[in-house]
Amino acid sequence: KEMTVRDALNSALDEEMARDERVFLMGEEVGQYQGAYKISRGLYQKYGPDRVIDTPITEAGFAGIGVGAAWNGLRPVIEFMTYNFSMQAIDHVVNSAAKQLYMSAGQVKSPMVFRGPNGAARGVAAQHSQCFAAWYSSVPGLTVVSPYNSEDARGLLKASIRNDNPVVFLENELMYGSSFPVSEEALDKDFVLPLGKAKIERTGKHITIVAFSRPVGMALKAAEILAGEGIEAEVVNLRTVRPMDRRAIIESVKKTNHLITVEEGWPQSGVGAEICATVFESEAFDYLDAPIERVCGADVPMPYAENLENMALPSELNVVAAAKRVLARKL
Amino acid sequence: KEMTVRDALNSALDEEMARDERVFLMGEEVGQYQGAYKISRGLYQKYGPDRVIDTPITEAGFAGIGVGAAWNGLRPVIEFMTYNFSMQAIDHVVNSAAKQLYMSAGQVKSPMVFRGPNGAARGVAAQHSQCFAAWYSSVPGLTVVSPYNSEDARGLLKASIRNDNPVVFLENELMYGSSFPVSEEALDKDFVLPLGKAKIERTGKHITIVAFSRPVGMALKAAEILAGEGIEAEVVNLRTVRPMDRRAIIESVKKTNHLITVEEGWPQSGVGAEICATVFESEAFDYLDAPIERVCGADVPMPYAENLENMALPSELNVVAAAKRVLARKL
Amino acid sequence: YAVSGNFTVPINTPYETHLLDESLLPKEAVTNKEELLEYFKTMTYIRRVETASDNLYKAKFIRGFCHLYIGQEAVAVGAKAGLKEADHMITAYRDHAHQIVNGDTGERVLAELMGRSTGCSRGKGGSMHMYYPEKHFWGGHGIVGAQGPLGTGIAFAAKYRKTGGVCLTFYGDGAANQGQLFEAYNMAKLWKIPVVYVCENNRYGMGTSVSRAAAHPDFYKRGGFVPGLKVDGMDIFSVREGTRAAANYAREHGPVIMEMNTYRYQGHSMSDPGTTYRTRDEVNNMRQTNDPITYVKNLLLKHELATEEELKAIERAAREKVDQEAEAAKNAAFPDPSEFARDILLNHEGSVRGADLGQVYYPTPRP
Amino acid sequence: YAVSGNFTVPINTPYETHLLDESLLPKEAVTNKEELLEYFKTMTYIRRVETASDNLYKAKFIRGFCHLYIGQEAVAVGAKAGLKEADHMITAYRDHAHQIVNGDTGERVLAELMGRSTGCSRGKGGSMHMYYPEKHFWGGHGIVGAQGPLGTGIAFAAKYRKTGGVCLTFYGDGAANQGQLFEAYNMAKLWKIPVVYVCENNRYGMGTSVSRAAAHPDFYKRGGFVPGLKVDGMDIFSVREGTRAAANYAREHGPVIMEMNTYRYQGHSMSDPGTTYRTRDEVNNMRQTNDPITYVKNLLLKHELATEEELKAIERAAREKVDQEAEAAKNAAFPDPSEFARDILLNHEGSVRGADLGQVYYPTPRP
Ligand SMILES: Cc1ncc(C[n+]2csc(CCOP(=O)(O)OP(=O)(O)O)c2C)c(N)n1
Ligand SMILES: Cc1ncc(C[n+]2csc(CCOP(=O)(O)OP(=O)(O)O)c2C)c(N)n1
Ligand SMILES: [Mg+2]
Ligand SMILES: [Mg+2]
Repeated sequence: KEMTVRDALNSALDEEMARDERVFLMGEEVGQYQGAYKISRGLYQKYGPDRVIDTPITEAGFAGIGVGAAWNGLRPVIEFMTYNFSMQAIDHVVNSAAKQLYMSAGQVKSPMVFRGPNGAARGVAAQHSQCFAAWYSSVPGLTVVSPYNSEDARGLLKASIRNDNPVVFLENELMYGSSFPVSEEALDKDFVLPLGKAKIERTGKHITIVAFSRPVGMALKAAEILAGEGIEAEVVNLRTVRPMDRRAIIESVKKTNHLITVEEGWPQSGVGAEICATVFESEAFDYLDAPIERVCGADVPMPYAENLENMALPSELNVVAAAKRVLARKL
Repeated sequence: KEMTVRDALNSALDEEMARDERVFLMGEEVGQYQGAYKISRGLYQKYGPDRVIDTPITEAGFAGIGVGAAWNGLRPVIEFMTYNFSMQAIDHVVNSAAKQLYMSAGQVKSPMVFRGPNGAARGVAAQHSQCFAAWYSSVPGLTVVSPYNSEDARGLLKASIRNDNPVVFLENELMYGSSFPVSEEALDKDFVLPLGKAKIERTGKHITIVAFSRPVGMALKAAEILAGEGIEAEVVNLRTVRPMDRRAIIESVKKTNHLITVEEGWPQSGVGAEICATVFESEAFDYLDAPIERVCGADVPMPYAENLENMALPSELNVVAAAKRVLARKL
Repeated sequence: YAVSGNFTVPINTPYETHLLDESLLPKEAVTNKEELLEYFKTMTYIRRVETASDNLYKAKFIRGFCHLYIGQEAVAVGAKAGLKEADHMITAYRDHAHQIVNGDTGERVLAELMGRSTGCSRGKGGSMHMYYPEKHFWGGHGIVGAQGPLGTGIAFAAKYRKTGGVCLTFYGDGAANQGQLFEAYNMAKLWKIPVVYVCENNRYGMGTSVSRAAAHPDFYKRGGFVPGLKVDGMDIFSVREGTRAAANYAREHGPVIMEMNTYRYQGHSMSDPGTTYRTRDEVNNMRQTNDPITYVKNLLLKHELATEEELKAIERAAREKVDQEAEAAKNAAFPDPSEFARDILLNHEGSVRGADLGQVYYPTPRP
Repeated sequence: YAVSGNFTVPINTPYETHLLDESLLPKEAVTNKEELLEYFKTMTYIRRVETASDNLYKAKFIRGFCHLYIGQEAVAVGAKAGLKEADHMITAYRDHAHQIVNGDTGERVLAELMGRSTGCSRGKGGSMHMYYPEKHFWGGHGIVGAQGPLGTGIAFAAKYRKTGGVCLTFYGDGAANQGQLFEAYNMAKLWKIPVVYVCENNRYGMGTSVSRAAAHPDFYKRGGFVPGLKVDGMDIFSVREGTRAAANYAREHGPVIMEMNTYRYQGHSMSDPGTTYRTRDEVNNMRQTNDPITYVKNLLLKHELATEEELKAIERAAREKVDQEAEAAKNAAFPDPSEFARDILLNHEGSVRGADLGQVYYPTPRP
């Protein structure tokens, strides 16, 4: 069976709302409009205005309301229409949600999910194209999840809603309409994927490509191209950026001895940088036959024009180029 | 002559305000109270309420006002009482200031400085102890500066105010009262240090320690301890986190073949991670005789109690331990 | 009916005020044939440019977000007419008309929408990020509400530099609930900053009607202690005179909030059909009974200053002009790749990293 | 003068209201000897705990930020007295008194200030982060204004869960200008959330007087469309009855803003002498003529419910108790190192990285 990422997210929300009365959805246009990107299609009709709540355009306010509601016994799902707007509310995500359990020595719990599309869409320019994976994943107290395909989306969103900690759930607008096969198991209403565990999307022995979200697709396409040249790439889908499944990365590198990372965010202190540091700081380093390269969004604010935008975003071609360069190097 | 970091910042502000009428200072308690940490001592008295402006506690509002004022011909210095509160205003720093030149194709300029103490002070717990160096330095369009001593503070702040781009200037509360010798030259009213250039604080041939802000002091102390054991460490003070002086790091590694990084921020996707990636992606990698280690703030929200807080913050002892571990490894 | 030289037209909807002396506001406005024709031309032109955007979007020449101004023309045109040269404007992403009333051409707007090098932001900003700083128009901002403090800052600088300028700071009814606006109101009032906040109340923020988003729908009173003024945004003279009065008040005394009642005919952006949260009747009714261009047209006809024929000719001319401009814009080049690494920083030294290590860019000054 | 059983005391300063039916507010309050003595005891105790904090800070047992509540006691104590068991409270960093009125001991407060394992946050939160969730007190927050939406969310959950509870959301006069508060007001009003916003107007936000920070100093009106109520925060009965009325109103109709006029005697925090932005006379005058504890004391004396002697004894008892508590707190252990990696996440698997690679921590459940 095939399912779009949109339907995967939608069905996950639906099932978790059906399962647990404490779960509610709040955000801009999530209700009557059924979501700016239609992720909440049908939910307002099904669960009514008390559980699917349209907010004014006041991210700081409703994110804070969500956190307070989580403390007092609910399990909010807070939608940012896009994560770009989460900068208005980032203080609540970090200072009110992430740090509260610690400051209260375990007394105040924030079981909630912040979710919405993250990173570049297309043709929306600099203010609407930022990736927040690195920022949020630097914060202890947060769990940062970023699905690639429909199975990921379902299993990880359901797990996130059931998780007792604040989860930052980073979707990708460009993936919403993509269809993927889903297993029978994944359609079960209790299907959850473990947070903090990566998935080997493709096995290979020559080079490891670590990615999350839409770039996993680029990595798979690149692996296909590389396969044509006799290079077997292993593709690791992180699924969760924090806690990062370092073990999966390390084991893969021990096998392939080569590594590249792929992400759409900016390079400096990005997720790829963390993976580089992880290798230095683990036994994986001893298995490395060539230095790591990062494939990232270019180090520019996102330009609007299509030709420039294409220069700013990585594609499978960048992944292939990086992989070949890495493999060509011998220590 | 000796000068505290506080006086260095204060005199830099004073001189730049005297030099250029367009420079003004705005923030909470900067005026009549002369600064929560007294960085603006005497300036209200000297320049009056039109140029030293006390704001209500509305960071988003006054940061945005600062950006608008910069566009329309002024050169604002916006003080965040601490950078923790900059999360309220981070959208203006990133979306309004950093990206505007690009989106407008060079038409809208934001010559301004955001400044204030960044990172952990002491005994102020999780919400008041965050380091923002990695977040801001990931953003193209920003210049991120972080001085260590008084000469840094003077020369870099003056350069930042004269710079035509938006600068995020990260001070450290614990350093304000520290005294350092300053050269004659540094006292000149036109003394500026180049942004984007690191400084070798101490030369050495066995291992490179890269740090910025207060951790430079830890690195220097560690180097002292290591010297007692015959290990000569080279200490690189980044001074500017973005653009990062990669050349300085690379050249030092080529000489010492060993590297550790020190920062007070959280590890994941921190400044140290970027340095690790930089080494992988440059010729420095070929000169490395052992893997890099990062010394960072621990991966926890800052605890309040002193004993736990001490566990959370790096000290020269962590630097020494890391340096020795790195040097003990042979590839 | 025929008039010549200057004559007066009534302000049809009485202004509603909040903490503002009503005597500052006229009950009628002085105009003349040339001016009316000018307004008619400009509004018709703007609507034509927006219609062209609509078509070009559907033909896939424009992508991403694109927010049209059709229905709201009297606000931008009337507001501009009420300002002095020293004055400034800033708005949100629905900015094409503001760019044009500040002196730019449809060609440069359309070229920007198509991401061309001849666009007003050289194709780097797109629909939401148009600017004309020499003419004091400061964009074009994508983050709802952010322009509130930004416009306040522009006005702050005008005051600091004693230029005599005010800044008209436009935002929507949806944006009006954003906290940073209230922060800006407070500082503007404390420091008597010459800023005029203009809430373009087109009744919806995306799919959310005012009553579902705002606990109190009188946006001109929402500043509490900030004087306010409610204006019929479909009547260009109401807008012009209201703006003039508000701007002059702000020059002396500090902030004012204007609420302009208006309406957008199209969806929120191109992806919104604009029909799920309101009835077709509501839209049609507005078009038929309250259109801002028809209003000016009727004035011209009523006072026998132009014939139906002549006005049709103006419409035709606008259409032809915009067709040509669209064509020219379409034929313009995409930005040169050198634009990619340009404008990240002023005086940019060093290189810029691309998507992989093999891609390195060196910023060069604009030729 | 001597009274017995219940009797009434006047509300000395008439409430000022905004969009709120005055008849909801009593002109007098019913009390009795036991209650008055209880209030006197609690307020005296709170002040004593704060004085002990002051001393311990100066003796370097406490570090970092520490904000004292001396002068404002009637607000926390009176507000608590006006609430029902289902109700909630949340406040900012000046939270010691709120912790105590919700049932915690001075010992646990002082231990927290000294970073001890017996502190109410086990030494992990410090002065600004105290909580008592079982008693519905939600902290203890360091970011000015953040508790506005948070308290609204707590009340939202109370409504969603139909508990009948309201949430009293305290913030300062300085915080009252923060945008997120206005966002919260709007949503609370739209959705009839049972939240009572309580602006503790102690006249200064750090060194900035109300008139320099707020364009309009009537904080009870600042919600615009939200009903408001101004209360003499130095009169515990004014606070109690006002809170009761506001909470009951909120239970039915949604948000209310209470402004409580009060005063802090000490500096903003321990690093502020509190004397540069106000005169010593101002402080002394407030202490002498308007002290909230003296007010209750005088009621007790006037009605011959207690003698000076007896009240002195209560003061002495409070001092002794707090001295003991401070001593006990001082002797308590610092947090066990196992606390370091605990409470980052619930059900935390894996390890936690320390300051260098040699330091690795494994979170364990609390024994
Ligand atoms: C901070 C933020 N939140 C959400 C959005 C998404 N968004 C863009 S426009 C819009 C509606 C704004 O409505 P209104 O202010 O009434 O302006 P109008 O579109 O009617 O001109 C929303 C929710 C955004 N751009 N920025
Ligand atoms: C967002 C934010 N900005 C600034 C600060 C620093 N700060 C802490 S308390 C304070 C003053 C608050 O005054 P008020 O709200 O009147 O409360 P009071 O201290 O009088 O109880 C300031 C500016 C902060 N903690 N958070
Ligand atoms: Mg609108
Ligand atoms: Mg106060």
